[in-house]
Parts: sequence; C-alpha cells; structure tokens
Amino acid sequence: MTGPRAVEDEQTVPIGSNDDVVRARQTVRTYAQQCGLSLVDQTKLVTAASELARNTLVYGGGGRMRCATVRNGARVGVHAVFEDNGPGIPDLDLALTDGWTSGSGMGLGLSGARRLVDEFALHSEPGSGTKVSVTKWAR
Amino acid sequence: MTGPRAVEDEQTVPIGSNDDVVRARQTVRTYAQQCGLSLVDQTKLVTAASELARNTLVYGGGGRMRCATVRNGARVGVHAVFEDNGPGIPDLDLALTDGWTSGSGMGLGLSGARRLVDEFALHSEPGSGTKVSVTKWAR
Amino acid sequence: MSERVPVLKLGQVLLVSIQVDLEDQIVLDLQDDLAERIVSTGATGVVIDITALEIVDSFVGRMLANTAAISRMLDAETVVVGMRPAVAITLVELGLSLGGVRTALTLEKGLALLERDRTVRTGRP
Amino acid sequence: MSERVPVLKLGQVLLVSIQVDLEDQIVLDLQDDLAERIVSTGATGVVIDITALEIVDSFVGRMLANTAAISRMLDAETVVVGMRPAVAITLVELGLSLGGVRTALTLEKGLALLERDRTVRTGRP
Ligand SMILES: Nc1ncnc2c1ncn2[C@@H]1O[C@H](COP(=O)(O)OP(=O)(O)O)[C@@H](O)[C@H]1O
Ligand SMILES: Nc1ncnc2c1ncn2[C@@H]1O[C@H](COP(=O)(O)OP(=O)(O)O)[C@@H](O)[C@H]1O
Repeated sequence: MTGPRAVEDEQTVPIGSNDDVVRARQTVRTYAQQCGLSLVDQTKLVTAASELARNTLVYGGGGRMRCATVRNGARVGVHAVFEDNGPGIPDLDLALTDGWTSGSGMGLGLSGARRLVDEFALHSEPGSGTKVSVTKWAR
Repeated sequence: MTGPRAVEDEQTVPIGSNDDVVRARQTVRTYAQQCGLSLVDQTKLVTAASELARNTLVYGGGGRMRCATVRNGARVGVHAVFEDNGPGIPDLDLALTDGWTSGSGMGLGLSGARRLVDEFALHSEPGSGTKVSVTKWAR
Repeated sequence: MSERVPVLKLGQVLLVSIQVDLEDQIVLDLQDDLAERIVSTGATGVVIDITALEIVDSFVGRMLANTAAISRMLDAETVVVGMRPAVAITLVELGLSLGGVRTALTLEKGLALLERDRTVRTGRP
Repeated sequence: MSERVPVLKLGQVLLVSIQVDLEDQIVLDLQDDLAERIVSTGATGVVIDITALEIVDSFVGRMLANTAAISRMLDAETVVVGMRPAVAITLVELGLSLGGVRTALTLEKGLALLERDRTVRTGRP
C-alpha cells in the first residue's frame, strides 16, 4: 500500500512538560502549512498530534516527537512519530476503543487521532514503551 | 443449502477509485432490476455492494467486482463477488463485529452487508487478499 | 474531482439537494462546505434533501450524522428530508438509525420545522 | 506557570476570551476560576470566546463541557462563541460533539442568547 518514500527536514521535539505539548502542536502546524494541507486537514492533524503528545507525556512519562515532510511520488504530506520508553500498552484493541481510558481522560485520544489522519500505526511492548506514527497527505 | 446453480451474464467491474465504487453500485442495481428484485431488496443489495466495494478499495488497495445473474431451479437472483489481493483480514470474527473498524469507518460494512443479503461468504488469507461473495434472490 | 454539490441559501436556511449518486470525496467536501457556509452566512438551519438518493450507505449515513452534529456546534439545526421508505428500512438493517438526525418527509415540512424552531429559540417570528 | 486567563465581568456575564494556545494546567485553572467567579459575583451567564483557537482537542473540549455543567449547577448558563468550522468538523470526527454545550457564532449572538434566557428565567428584561 505504501510505496517508497522520502522523508525530509526531520525535526525532534522532546516531550517532558505541558509546555512541550504546546510546542509539539505548533511544530506540526508549521509542517502542515508548509506542505500545503487544507485548513481543515491542518486542524485535524494538529488535533491528533495534541492528543498523542499528551499521551506521551501523561502515560509514557515523557518522550519525544519526530516530525517530517514525507513524499511519495507526487504526493506530499506530514509524518509525525510519538515515542516514549514508558510502561507500554497491554491491550491495544482496548486502548483503541472509543471512550476507554485507564486514567481520567475521555478515552478519545488514540481512537480519535486514528480517525483524523490518513495513516496510523501503533506499536507498544509492555515494559518497553509506545510508538505511534501518523501521516496526513495534502490533497 | 445451495443446490445446482447456473451463473449467467457475468460482468467484471475493476475497483481502483471512488468513481469505480459508484460504477459497482450502478452495475449491481442494473442486475437487481433485471432479475425483478423488489425495490426494497434492490436497495438492500445495492447498499451492501456499496459497503463491500468501498472495502475492496480502501482496505484491499483496489480489486474487482464480478456480478452475475444466478438461477437455482425456478429461483433467480443476483450474485456479486468482491476480490482483492490486499493484506487480508487477520481476525474474521472481529472484522464481522458491529462497530469494529481498523480504520476510520463505522465498522458496519461487513456486518451490515451480511444482514442485507440472503447469502454471504467471506474468505481471507492474511497476505493474499480478501474475497466476499453475496447473493440476493428475487421473491 | 473538482465537482461539488451546490449549497443554496434560502433566507436563514442552507439548502442542499443531492441529485446523483455521489462518490465519497464529494460527500466529504459537502460536509466541509456546509460547515464553512454556516459560519460565513450565519445560517440557523440546514436542509439536506435526499429525495433523489436511491441508497444511503454507512458512508453517506455518517456524513448526515456528522453534519447534524457539526451544525449544532455552529448553532444551526439540520433536517434531512425526502428519505425513501426502502432507504429507511435498509439503514436500520445496516445498523445505522441516525439517532441524532432530525428528519421530515418533505422539503416544506423540513422548512416549517426549522421555522418553528427558530421562533422558539429566538422568541420572535 | 502562574499565567492565568483573564475573566472579565460584563454586567451579569463573565467573559473569557482565549487568545493563545493554552497548556493543560492553564485550561484546568480557568475551569476552577470560572466556578469561583460565578459564585463570588453571582453572574448568571458565562461566555467563552474561542475565536482565536485553532484547535480544540479532547482536553479543551472536556473543559468546555465541564464548565457548562458546573456553571449550570451554579445557576449560570454557558455559551461558547466563535468556534471555527474546521474545529467543529474536527471535534465531531474526534468523537466529541459537546452535546451539553450551547454555542453561538459570535460574541454578540452569545450575549443576546444569554439575555433572552435571563428574561425567560427571571420574567423581567
Ligand atoms: N504513550 C502511552 N503509553 C502508555 N499507555 C498509553 C499511551 N497512550 C495511550 N495509552 C493508554 O491508552 C488509553 C487510551 O488512550 P486515549 O484513547 O488517548 O484516551 P485518554 O488519553 O483519554 O486516556 C490510555 O488511557 C492509556 O491507558
Ligand atoms: N477487503 C478487505 N481487505 C482487508 N481488510 C478488510 C477488507 N474489508 C474489511 N476489512 C477489515 O474489516 C474491518 C471492518 O470492516 P467494515 O465492517 O466494513 O467496517 P469499516 O469499513 O467501517 O471499517 C475493516 O476496518 C478492515 O480492517
């Protein structure tokens, strides 16, 4: 489904505080604007990033976001990866269920973020962290 | 359950774009009208076809629909097969659960399509594609 | 692919009449256009006329439900008019009952419903 | 970190205008401040202006829903004004439709809505 890709201009934002979550949102917005995403698509991607960055902080105990421009033939998009070395997620299907939270959230972060982007991948090993990758393509 | 059958007038519609999904719906409607399905049954079958054709495109990465008239003794009906060489479905039971989606759908395509037709078969091998066959008989 | 469904303005109401079998991207564009137009025009109601639609699958059904929810957040009420009996039967069997979506049988009834609403909400006709 | 969003008083109404991308703790503080101020001022309405907000995620969305519920319990009505179309579209897709939150397109409309409400509730203009 996904052909060869070129990843460009990668930038890393550490996520260790609430301020960093704001910075992660702003970084993703800059990339989204540069890639020419529509206003609605920018809004969807930045919202997804906000949810995922908060999870990295709150559940992952902090980590980092890597953001980049991605090209696939003529298509251009934004790719963002959220990583932490936290406790991981024991049951991925459960975590992806609308409304399920182990904390005090609304349980819409993971499932909602998945709906807001074009590509979504979640990897997690209990004990060794969590990695969520998302991509949104310009139309 | 299903005795000897004759399959007639088979037609193939490639499914590689959103436009093709529209074409698949229209093809199935033409067959349903020719077979004398009631208006409600036409609507059910075309709706099921729409769900399955979209899955072929979105999850299967494209494929084809074969549509035909089918006879069994005095009965006449419409038979449609949706095939792709995509990633396949790892857990068929889960995929057939109302509300379950691996993407951003409503998770009603497979389960709903099954309710809307008279016969439903789903075959999938992870790594080698998916095939869904449906039949609706005129009453 | 640059095809778009026209959105008409009728007083305080935006009116969309879906005339043909739409491909998915056009359905999504319509949802976004409606949100945009509600805000730019200050419309208080949206009528989506699906009289011509022979089927409503889960994709279009979701668009109708989303549009109702989006417009509510933008302080406008959505009414879907003209649903065929076969479509209603099929939607329920599919598993979608469009709980949050208001419906009326005809365009006239839909407009009357929005008018009544507005009178109640604003206290003036 | 001692930053706080200012809460203005305009007659019977508390007005908050969120001007920048807020970090989570400031969002929580705002929710608490509003509850405090409703009681200390006897305000009957709260207007939260989100015109400047480029996104509303589930955290801010929950604050808006909570503030509406809290103020209702303290006998004040909350109206969220200025939501952008792209924000409404995104919230619905996220799965949050803010059912209990009243909205208006502009500050003027929001204030008018609260005024109307007050007239209905108190029986005097
Ligand atoms: N980075 C992470 N590390 C560990 N657990 C996580 C992480 N992200 C999400 N989770 C788990 O998945 C659950 C669901 O996440 P989410 O859908 O974002 O909802 P919420 O953030 O409201 O809890 C969380 O409650 C948490 O248990
Ligand atoms: N042709 C296919 N190839 C691979 N996976 C499929 C295919 N059709 C369906 N699936 C899987 O089954 C899930 C459920 O499908 P469905 O009930 O149609 O819901 P939705 O289309 O809303 O996701 C999909 O999310 C997908 O993971």
